[in-house]
Amino acid sequence: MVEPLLKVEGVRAYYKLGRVFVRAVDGVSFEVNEGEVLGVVGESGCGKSTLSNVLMMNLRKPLVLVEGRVLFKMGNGFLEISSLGREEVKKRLWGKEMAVIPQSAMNALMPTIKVRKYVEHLAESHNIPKEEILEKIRIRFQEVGLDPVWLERYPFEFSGGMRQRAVIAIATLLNPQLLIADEPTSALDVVNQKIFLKVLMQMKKRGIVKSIVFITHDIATLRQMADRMVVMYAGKVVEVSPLEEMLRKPLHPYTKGLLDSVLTPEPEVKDRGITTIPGAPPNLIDPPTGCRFHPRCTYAMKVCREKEPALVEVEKGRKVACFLFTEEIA
Amino acid sequence: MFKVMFKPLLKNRKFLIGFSVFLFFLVLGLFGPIFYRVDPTEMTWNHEKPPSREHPLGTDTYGRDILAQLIHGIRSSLYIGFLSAIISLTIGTFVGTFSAVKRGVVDETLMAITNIVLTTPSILVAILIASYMRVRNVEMVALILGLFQWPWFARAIRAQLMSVMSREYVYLSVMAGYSDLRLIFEDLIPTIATYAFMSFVLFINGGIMGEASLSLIGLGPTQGISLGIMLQWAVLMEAVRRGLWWWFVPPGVSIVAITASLLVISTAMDEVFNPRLREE
Amino acid sequence: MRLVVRNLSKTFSMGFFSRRHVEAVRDVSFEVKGGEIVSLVGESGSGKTTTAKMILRLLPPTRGEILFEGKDVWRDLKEREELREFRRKMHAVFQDPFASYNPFYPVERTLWQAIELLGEDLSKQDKLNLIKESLLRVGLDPKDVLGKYPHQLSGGQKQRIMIARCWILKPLFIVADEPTSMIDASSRGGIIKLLEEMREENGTSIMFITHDLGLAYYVSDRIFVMKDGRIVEEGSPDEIVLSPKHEYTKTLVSSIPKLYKRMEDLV
Amino acid sequence: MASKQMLRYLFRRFLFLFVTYVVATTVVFLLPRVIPGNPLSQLLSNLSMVAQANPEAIRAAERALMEEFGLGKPWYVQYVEFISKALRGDLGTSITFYPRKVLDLIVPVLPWTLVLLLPATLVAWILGNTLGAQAAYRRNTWVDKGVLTTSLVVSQIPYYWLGMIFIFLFGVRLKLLPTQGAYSQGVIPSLTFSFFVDVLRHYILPFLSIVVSAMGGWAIGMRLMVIYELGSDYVLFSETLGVSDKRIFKYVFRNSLLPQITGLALSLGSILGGALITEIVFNYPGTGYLLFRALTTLDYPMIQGIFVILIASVYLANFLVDFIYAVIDPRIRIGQEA
Repeated sequence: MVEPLLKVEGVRAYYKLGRVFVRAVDGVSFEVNEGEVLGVVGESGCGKSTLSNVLMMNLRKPLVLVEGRVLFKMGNGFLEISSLGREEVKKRLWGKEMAVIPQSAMNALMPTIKVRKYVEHLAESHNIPKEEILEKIRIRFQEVGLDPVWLERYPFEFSGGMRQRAVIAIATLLNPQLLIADEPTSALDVVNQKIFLKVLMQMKKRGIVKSIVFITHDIATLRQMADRMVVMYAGKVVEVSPLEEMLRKPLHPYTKGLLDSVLTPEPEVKDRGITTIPGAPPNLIDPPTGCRFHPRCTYAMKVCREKEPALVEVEKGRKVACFLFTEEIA
Repeated sequence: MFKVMFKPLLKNRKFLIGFSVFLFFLVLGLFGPIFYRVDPTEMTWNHEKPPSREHPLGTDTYGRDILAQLIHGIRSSLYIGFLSAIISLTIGTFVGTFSAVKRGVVDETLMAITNIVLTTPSILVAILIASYMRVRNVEMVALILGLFQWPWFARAIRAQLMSVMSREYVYLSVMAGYSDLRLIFEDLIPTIATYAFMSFVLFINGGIMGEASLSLIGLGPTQGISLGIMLQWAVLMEAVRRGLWWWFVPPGVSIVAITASLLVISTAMDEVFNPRLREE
Repeated sequence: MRLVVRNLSKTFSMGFFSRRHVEAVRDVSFEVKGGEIVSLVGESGSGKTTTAKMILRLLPPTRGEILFEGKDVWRDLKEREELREFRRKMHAVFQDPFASYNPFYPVERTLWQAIELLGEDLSKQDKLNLIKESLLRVGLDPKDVLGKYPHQLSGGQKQRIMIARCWILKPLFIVADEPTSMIDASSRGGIIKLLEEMREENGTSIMFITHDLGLAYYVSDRIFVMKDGRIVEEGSPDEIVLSPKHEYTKTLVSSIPKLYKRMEDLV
Repeated sequence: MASKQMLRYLFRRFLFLFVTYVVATTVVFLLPRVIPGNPLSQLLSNLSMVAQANPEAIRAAERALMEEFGLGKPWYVQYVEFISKALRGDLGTSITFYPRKVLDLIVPVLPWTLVLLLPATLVAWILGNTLGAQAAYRRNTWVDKGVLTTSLVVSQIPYYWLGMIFIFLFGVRLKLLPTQGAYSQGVIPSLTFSFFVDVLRHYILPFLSIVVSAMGGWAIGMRLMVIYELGSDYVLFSETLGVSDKRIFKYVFRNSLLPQITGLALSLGSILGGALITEIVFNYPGTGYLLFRALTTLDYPMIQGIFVILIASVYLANFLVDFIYAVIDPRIRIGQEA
């Protein structure tokens, strides 16, 4: 059955700015299962990028872990990576067990050395023989559709799409189990976006990476590849659902609002029309009481203003944090 | 608008320290002569005396009071600094703005000139010019120094303006029927104001340093007194090797204190206004 | 015809000693009727924004003509008053809501500019009322907006104020340069609706400049697809999206991720 | 290694510096002729006023001056003569040391300036950059704050004033080191060990005053560059890949150093200016000292000659720095704007 690879349990990660806290990730729990593509979706400023740092335990001040645990499967058990220091996690997991494809792959490669040199340095940092890794990167480059002669070039000689592919090849070089992609396609044109998605899915199909967490605001992109979706709003997870079921019947009003605002060139979209969620995401220094979505929610009830809804399983494999569902059950 | 600009500065400790030190010297230069009424050129029989009650900072070879010289020296050094800074700022703003607005051949020509002046060792050319002038008043020295400081500022202003002018709010002002002049005053100048102010501070710095260098080799103002001229006299009279520390230490300390405080001011402003340096 | 563009070209020259020429726009021609919504679709570097700037009289073309209401935008507007008239009738909403506001002024400056451009003899109070009305019209509470500086408002709010500016002017033509690409998806629909209402109420023609074929498909009467400075295909949204002819349009349509269909060739 | 793009870049730089040099020498030529009050004719009348001393020598100097500056001929003839002479290495005849040639006087003093200036500049650059990078790496620790504060003050100390302080402290008070000259008076330069030691002892104070006060500026600049670089995408990506901190720091150091190289080229002029004045304070027999004597005696041919050479060496050094930059930065070597 499905085994979790990474577990996030009640994590609160805040940015400490002087005396106030920005509650970017505020009480979040979910799992990343082995062999799945998990989509994380939400608008800007809802805490998705912070979440990617939390998954890696890449915490640098002013970002601090206030509460909760992050567990990563190592061998037969789980390693509580949130109890380790950043240096420790870096040494034991980064690159080898988990890797990131960053938002701006354009400038992600060290600009003034050749790509081959960079790969050699990577090997050196992980105490892997150079020859072995060079052999591997040559194959990996071919797999992502780059001629290995490009290893002898500098990153600035690559085009945007090629750079993005080189970044995938390097990020997956040590066969990390978990790959976190944080808005990786936003700087690419649509043709290169598609190539990128193909390459990414091949990495998973070939078993080079086990699971992928794909963080984006673009539901249409996630729709192409995600198995399950995590919907974030104002630092909270409001819904976790398998993709198809979420598309067919979104539970949380925010999820519905997001889906109804997607604009793709399809006749169905034209027939459906486009809706707007009134208002704007709240300031995370002083978020609304109760359900954080209630000021923008058309279904808001009295209880929504007063109590915070918990994330509860309402159907098999579907969780939602909304009183429209939980009050009935309770 | 200025409230938005300066409020965060007043919270920055570096800025406050730098500003206080500079203010101290500014006040000393401006009002010192009113309170310390000793003629810096008056010769007495007290030759080369160390600091005493009568002469708080001692006297030089001709028995002239060092403190009086210092106060007057600070005054004219600051004056030269300000004047040369205004000259540099004016030339730099003019060249940078003209380049950015006119583009094309005008831009390329102006930038070629700017690069030539930038690569030219300015202090050497200043020495050369000054050497041909038999009489040099304070203003001429400021002019010589101001003539060569502007290139990096002009380049920065040009780059900033070019980036501002492709920003949407400038288009929107154009589309609201603004004249070029109004556009410059309402949209362009405020954008470059903080940078210009920081540069102005560094220009003063350069002017004071430049004056000291010129004066030390005997090419400073031919009349009056400045911090550089004090140092020149000290060198000529071998004050250093004869151990007359009260003669050459105060002007040097003043130069360093004034210029360092100005540098601290501009560094602090950079920290406050430059988003890449902000510590969140 | 409200807008006629004929053989429009723009070449940028760079370098002093060795001149390089970049042809950003090559021989572009199209027409826009009164009350029509069209879209100029292309990737970055396709020349769509350059085209928009030339139409808005912000960037002089190298060749070709732009006729707005029968007058050549670059040759016929000699008098100051003629130019102001043009600015009133042809307006724009830009992509970046942050760059659309000078950070040194409160956001309503952009509305005062519009009122000034209008040139009507109103009392200060009337003008203020007009500003408030325009804000209400675009769904903003004047209390939340007036006196605020750009960094204090969200992207969606700022974009709405831009439309309030257009509402004050009631132009015949609006160039909307990626008006929704930098704001959250959840507020995109509102902006589009407001622009559509401008057309319903005043017969305004709107030209969307966008890389987002989804947006173009949704809002337009006609779509022009641009690539490398040329218009490679033109047609109704259904023609472009459902039966593209040009090779580029085909690749473009097939590469865009859809919501109701999963790409088959991905895995 | 040397690609076509790199050669093209170097050729462009060379051309630019050459044009700049022509402009600069033209300015050197024009200055005495356009400055109000015509300093040259004034010098002539000064000479004739004090002519009672040695009328013969004065007249010779007067002739030399007329000859040197080609006074009386149309300006363009003067200009062509000036340029063609300069190209032949003829910088004219000194007035003070008449009839010795200017070039013959400059050549023996140049090595002293080079020996002082080059090592001091390089050492200051290397130390300053290392210090600045270390400070940035430990941002907001007391190391950083200490380095920054000290650098802010030290960078504003004129070389020559620091020299004065050093002379006073180490020479006059502590009597550790000699206070002036390049070697002890009365000693005849020779290739012996004792002479070498003597020169070294004289060298320390002027060298240190330049190194210490020049270091601060580099440290400040480098600190800023490293802070910028530490936030860049490639650093963040390398971290998440588990690249070692040591390696990442090397990356950052290398990339931050590139703008500092350009900075070195741009500040060569002012470093030279400062060093010349430092020579004067130390009575160090270099170009600065020669220039100082020429200035006090209004020896215009000598002044002109010194400047033609100094400016040329600044541009030459500039070109060298450009060359090094092109070798180090692949973006220039391969032909992409940095």
